[in-house]
Amino acid sequence: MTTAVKESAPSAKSRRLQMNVLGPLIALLLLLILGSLLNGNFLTYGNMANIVARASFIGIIAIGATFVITSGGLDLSVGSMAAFIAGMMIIIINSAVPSLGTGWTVVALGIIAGLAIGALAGAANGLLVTAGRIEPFIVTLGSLGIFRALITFLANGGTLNLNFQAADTYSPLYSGNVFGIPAPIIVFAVVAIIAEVVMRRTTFGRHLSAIGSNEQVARYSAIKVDRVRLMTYVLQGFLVGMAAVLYVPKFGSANSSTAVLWELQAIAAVIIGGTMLRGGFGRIWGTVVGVIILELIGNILNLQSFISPYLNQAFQGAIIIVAVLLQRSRRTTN
Amino acid sequence: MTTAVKESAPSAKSRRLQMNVLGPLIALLLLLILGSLLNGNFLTYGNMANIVARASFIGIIAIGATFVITSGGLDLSVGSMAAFIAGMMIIIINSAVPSLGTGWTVVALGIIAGLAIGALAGAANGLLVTAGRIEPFIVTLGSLGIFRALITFLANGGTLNLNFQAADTYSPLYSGNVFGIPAPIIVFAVVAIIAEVVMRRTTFGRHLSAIGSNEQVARYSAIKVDRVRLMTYVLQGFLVGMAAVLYVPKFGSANSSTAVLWELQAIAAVIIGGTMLRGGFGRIWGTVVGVIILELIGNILNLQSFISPYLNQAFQGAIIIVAVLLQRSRRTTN
Amino acid sequence: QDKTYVIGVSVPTADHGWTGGVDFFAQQAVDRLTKAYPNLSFVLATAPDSTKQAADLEDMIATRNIDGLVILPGDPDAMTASIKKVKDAGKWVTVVDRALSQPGIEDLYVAGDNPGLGTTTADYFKSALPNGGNIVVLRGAPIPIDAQRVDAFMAGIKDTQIKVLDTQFANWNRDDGYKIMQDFLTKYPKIDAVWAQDDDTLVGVLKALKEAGRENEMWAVGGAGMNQIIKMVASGSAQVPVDVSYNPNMVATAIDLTALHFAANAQVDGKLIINSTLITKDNAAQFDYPNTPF
Amino acid sequence: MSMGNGASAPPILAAERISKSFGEVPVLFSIDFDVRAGEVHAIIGENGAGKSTLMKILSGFEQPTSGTITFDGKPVTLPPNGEAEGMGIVLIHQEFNLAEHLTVTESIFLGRELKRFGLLDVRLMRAQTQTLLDTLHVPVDPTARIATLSVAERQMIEIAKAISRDARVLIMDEPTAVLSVAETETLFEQINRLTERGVAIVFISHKLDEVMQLSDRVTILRDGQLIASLDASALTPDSAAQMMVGRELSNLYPPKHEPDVDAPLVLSVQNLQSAGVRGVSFKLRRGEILGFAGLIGSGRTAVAETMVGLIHRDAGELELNGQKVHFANVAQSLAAGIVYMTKDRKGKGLMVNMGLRPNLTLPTLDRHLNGMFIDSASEAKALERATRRFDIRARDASVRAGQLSGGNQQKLMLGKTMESEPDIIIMDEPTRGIDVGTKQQIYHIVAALAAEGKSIILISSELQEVIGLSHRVMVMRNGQIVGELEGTAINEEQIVRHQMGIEGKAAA
Ligand SMILES: Nc1ncnc2c1ncn2[C@@H]1O[C@H](COP(=O)(O)OP(=O)(O)OP(=O)(O)O)[C@@H](O)[C@H]1O
Ligand SMILES: Nc1ncnc2c1ncn2[C@@H]1O[C@H](COP(=O)(O)OP(=O)(O)OP(=O)(O)O)[C@@H](O)[C@H]1O
Ligand SMILES: [Mg+2]
Ligand SMILES: [Mg+2]
Repeated sequence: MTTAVKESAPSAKSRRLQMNVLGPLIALLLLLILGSLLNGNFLTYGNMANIVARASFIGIIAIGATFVITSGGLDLSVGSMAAFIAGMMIIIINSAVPSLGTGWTVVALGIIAGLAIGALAGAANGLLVTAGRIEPFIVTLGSLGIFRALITFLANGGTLNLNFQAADTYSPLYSGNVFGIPAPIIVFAVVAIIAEVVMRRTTFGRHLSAIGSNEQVARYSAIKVDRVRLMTYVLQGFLVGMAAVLYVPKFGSANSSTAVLWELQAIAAVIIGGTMLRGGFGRIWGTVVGVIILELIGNILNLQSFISPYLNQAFQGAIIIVAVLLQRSRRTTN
Repeated sequence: MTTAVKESAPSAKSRRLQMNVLGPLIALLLLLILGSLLNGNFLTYGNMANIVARASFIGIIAIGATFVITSGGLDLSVGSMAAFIAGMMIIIINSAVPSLGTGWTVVALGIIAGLAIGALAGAANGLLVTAGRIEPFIVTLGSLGIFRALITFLANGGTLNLNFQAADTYSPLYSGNVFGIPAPIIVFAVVAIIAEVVMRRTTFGRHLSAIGSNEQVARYSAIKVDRVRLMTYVLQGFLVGMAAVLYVPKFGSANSSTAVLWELQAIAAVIIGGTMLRGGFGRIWGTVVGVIILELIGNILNLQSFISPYLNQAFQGAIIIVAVLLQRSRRTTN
Repeated sequence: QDKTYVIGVSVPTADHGWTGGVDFFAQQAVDRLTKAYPNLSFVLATAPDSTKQAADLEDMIATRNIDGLVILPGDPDAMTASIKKVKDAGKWVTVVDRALSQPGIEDLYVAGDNPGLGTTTADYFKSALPNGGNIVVLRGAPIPIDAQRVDAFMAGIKDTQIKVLDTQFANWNRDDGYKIMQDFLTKYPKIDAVWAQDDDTLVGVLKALKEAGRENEMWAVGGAGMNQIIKMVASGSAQVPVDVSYNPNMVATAIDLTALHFAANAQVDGKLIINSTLITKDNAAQFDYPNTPF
Repeated sequence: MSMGNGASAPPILAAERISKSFGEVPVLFSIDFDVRAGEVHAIIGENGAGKSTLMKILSGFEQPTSGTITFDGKPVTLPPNGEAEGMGIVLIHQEFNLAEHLTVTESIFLGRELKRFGLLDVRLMRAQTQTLLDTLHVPVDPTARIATLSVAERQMIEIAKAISRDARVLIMDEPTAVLSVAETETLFEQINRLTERGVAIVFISHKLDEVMQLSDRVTILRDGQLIASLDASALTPDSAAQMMVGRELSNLYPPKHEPDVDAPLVLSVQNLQSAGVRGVSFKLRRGEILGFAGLIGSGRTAVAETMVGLIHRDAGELELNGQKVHFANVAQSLAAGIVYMTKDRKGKGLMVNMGLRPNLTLPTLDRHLNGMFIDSASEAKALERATRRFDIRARDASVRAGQLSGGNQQKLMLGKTMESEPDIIIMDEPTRGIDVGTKQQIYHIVAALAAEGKSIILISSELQEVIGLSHRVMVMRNGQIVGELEGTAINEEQIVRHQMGIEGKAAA
């Protein structure tokens, strides 16, 4: 019997795996084909670079979201948190310019501040969830409102603009290239690779899915559930900070409309990528694919001319559903 | 042993129950006290009536959401669905005016259409979730985009306005009174009472929590899981339709900015009310309290002038968190 | 002068640059006038959508006993009924910028000129592209004021050689302006001019042009009069030759006039149209409000 | 023992040449089986033999790959998902089938709620539940939520649920695995009542003496093959055991080596108090096996969970090798060398939808780190070791824990517990749902561990096991220790008398 087992199992298993792994990739491929049919410039390096560079903001945030969601949590506050952090960075940099000048020191200060504030904001969310024992949905819905209000308040309803010279020093971090690869793409890639390793090869990653799959079992298995949970939110906050660090040099500004609804895009990307919203299973590379899929949809809609722009959102919605439908067989098995 | 159990269990249970039941009510009470301290007119019948009447839109939708969430589902599309339905109703009524005139028949037609379209839209969501086996989050995030795009398309990027005479016929349904009680409040109350009964006293309600608590168990108990799931989405759609039926006479128009983000408010209300986002336990009266709490917050912020309006969202966020924090002890045990 | 009056001010939440400006100028005016007129007090409320804005009006009547209302309706059609209620309650009503769907409700209408913005811009495009050219249009959000502007613009350039290659919604937002412009640049090898309709969107457009290194191939026009853009115009930028005023401080004007009505019961009723004028290098100075966040 | 009247009657439910494969994995090979009105037909077999699968097929929860099922002599295709209850075929699943958020009443009537004027008749259902619970002597409140019940209490609810259906065929898959003597007795009373009414009972258990006591006929499965189906009278526990495992079974329990009295104390507990524990004190020596007997809800689990920091400790002292210790969480107790193996396999023991490897190494991942990264190779080795040591039978290493047979899940959990090489092991119902063969292995492992100087606390409701292994036995009642037995005093009668409170310190 055991032998029979050994032969058969892989095939069955691999069948399940295939759809699950291929799902997002197929969706990606189909979109690439569609795009190239629609427009000759679609597959150009320039366009691809544009897409991935844009994806980097939500991408980095979505990577954080993958950790949070895998452990069974949720963070709706990432969008307004990003706006808030960007605003704080601008205020800090501007106010430091007189003393520190407009060189790299002041920018570095801003960056460090951004990452730190992000981690702190994340910790606040995390503590309310773990120590406060409140549904993550509620905690982060609440902090969503709080961060959004704070940026509006800081910007006095208007827009915070980065000191122009400081902006010049800073801007390469967004618009610069290394060997022709845009800076944000490089940052995105590095974050993604590290995250993938953390998720698959570290105790932290393993504990995440354990907690997400059955918190009690995790507790009985000597895992410090609350601490791990907290960590995921801190990590999420830190990565939101990193996204803000890339965002500020883009326009050198932040206002109350900055990063609105990024949370939904981030979560959508995570799920399109094959991570389970209920927790217990997550994968970073899937999220990366998911984010790029979302950007591709927007890009393709802009490159074609037959669909009324009124209907853009409808096509985005439809394609998101289809992209996940491609993984259906997997969901069925679980 | 009997004694040991008998001693410990009930007391522990009841303590848990108390917080769980009192939580939202305490929050409500505190807000009422705060309001009456801030402004003498707060506790007037007029102001209270305003608040509850307003709450009726989101309230009726949130009642639907309570069913969906209790069964372990989620519907993010309710806001744009409401906008879409409102738009369709206006189109249908306006186009029927020439043939049917501007009397009650045409309004009735519009109302029936609204409810029917709602049920159908809900069914579409439900089928994708059950037959399509796609995460509700993704399905309804997708249909959110689709409905939003459709209303934009129908309104041609502008606004759909209800025929004025028809509007006059229709408007009493929102602004009318019965024994001095505003019509929307009556509708809201009736829906709430029926829903409460359905939730507690019918097999449907039972099966909902069973499914939300443990789908496998429900299935093994010969419950038609998919059919019940589908029903919850149809019901949600129907109630969204009912909200639209109240919305149209109040605003007499619909466009792409109608009912934006209502989904978040509805879900927040449900959770503030003590329903568990992961499913398995839901209660309608809690949701009703939750909705009123949300409206109270807005009202109270309007009663004072020391808080910068920029910070409104922050206070809403904070109060939402606190309201749920009051039920903490319950969560702890689960 | 002993009687005191309460004036309610209801404006949309700062959900993009322009509304942000509105909130700022409204706040400023309120602070200034509260000091100036001891017998006037103000109630300021911002609303993200018409349900909340309608609620704000109800609250002002029911709990704040306002005598007058200054409102910039986020969605005029949806707000008409609620504003009519205020009027029917015997309150003074000043409507700002956007026309209600029923005429004659308000006492004073400080009107923004949305079609005017389109027309003025169109006139400039005609003069700047006498023998036509390819342009792309970045719209705002799909709501009526955007439609009014775009329709007027299209009408303005109707029988010219100017060809609109493409149109997309940028939601008066920098990120979207940036993305869409990037894609337009991918899509069209030859673009002569860009109409971004809004200065926030324009900022995104310029960034995209700069990164693509095509900033010298085309010029772009925004709208509203954000001081960052005004400065560029004033400095005679070839890339942003002009701007079209649609200044959020019209709300301040409206509050001022309403205050005058109550404080000095001056004759202020009627309609005051704030024209959307072309801002050029020469007249830029008078549109520059340096120390505002807008 | 029920009336032999069943023997004559025609079969109600029968399986003919039933085979079943999961994917391409065959687990049942052309099985013939039938059960007659009024008889108790027991099925025994090793873990993974296919008992539960066969039962799921006989109640429609699984469809056979080939073969026919006849009901009242007519071939039928049983409806899925428990709809077969409509035909009077009721199954008590081996793994609980209760929803945590529902109350006892709601669970018992789930899917067949009583209605009045189209609305639920809540009062009636609660009343009926109360009577049901009373007949089964289950002291739980009908309105209590399942989540608040102990494992045994849940099992009793499952039984209550099953007998409340008017079944013609009642299939019980290891109902007694988590029950102690008292509940088992109650259950047997009910079974006899039912058989007298002509209900056909299929009964699965690894407790062979029960099987002998209760059943008219016994069917033996091994590796999915039908070995024999014969009258209980023709079997003795030993012969049955042999036919199950297919080999001579030497004595079940290893010889007890005398505990040496002056072995150092490794653990001493004084006046421990917490939810469900009311002032418990005891000592544990190096190399000692200390049994904990007691009725359900007597507080044994609570004691264990309090010791390792899973339940908040209200008062009391813990001394480990003379040092005062306090564990705020399991990580600390594990580091100190004390581990607790839960009896709630599904709820607290294993991640059922994850592989065997992550389950095995979850508490001890840091032992498989290569630098900062998990070394899957060393994990694989660990799994191999555990598989060999505890004889875990999985079709291959890639199956999810939930797909293992009940007993094999238990073995996996045992392996997980031993991974951290603890000095003090608290085992809660360690052989729950394990076949005799494996039991024997586990008993020898436990004895061996003790011999090599580990100390073991053995919580078990299976008296034989406590008696057969323990050097000393603590009997608990009402969250208190009411008796300590040693040497010859360790016998069934003594333990039962204490459990019942007939003897020893009177419990409050
Ligand atoms: N859903 C499933 N998918 C794949 N294999 C399964 C599944 N359920 C059971 N099996 C396999 O079928 C075989 C028989 O399992 P079954 O649960 O019937 O054994 P059992 O006799 O009940 O054992 P135990 O006494 O431990 O309960 C085992 O090898 C098990 O791994
Ligand atoms: N964490 C806890 N909080 C509150 N009460 C508890 C807790 N754990 C156990 N109890 C209660 O303490 C009593 C003892 O339960 P426990 O599970 O320890 O009994 P047991 O001896 O292990 O018997 P069983 O075989 O049912 O586990 C029961 O009434 C149980 O409900
Ligand atoms: Mg079994
Ligand atoms: Mg227990």
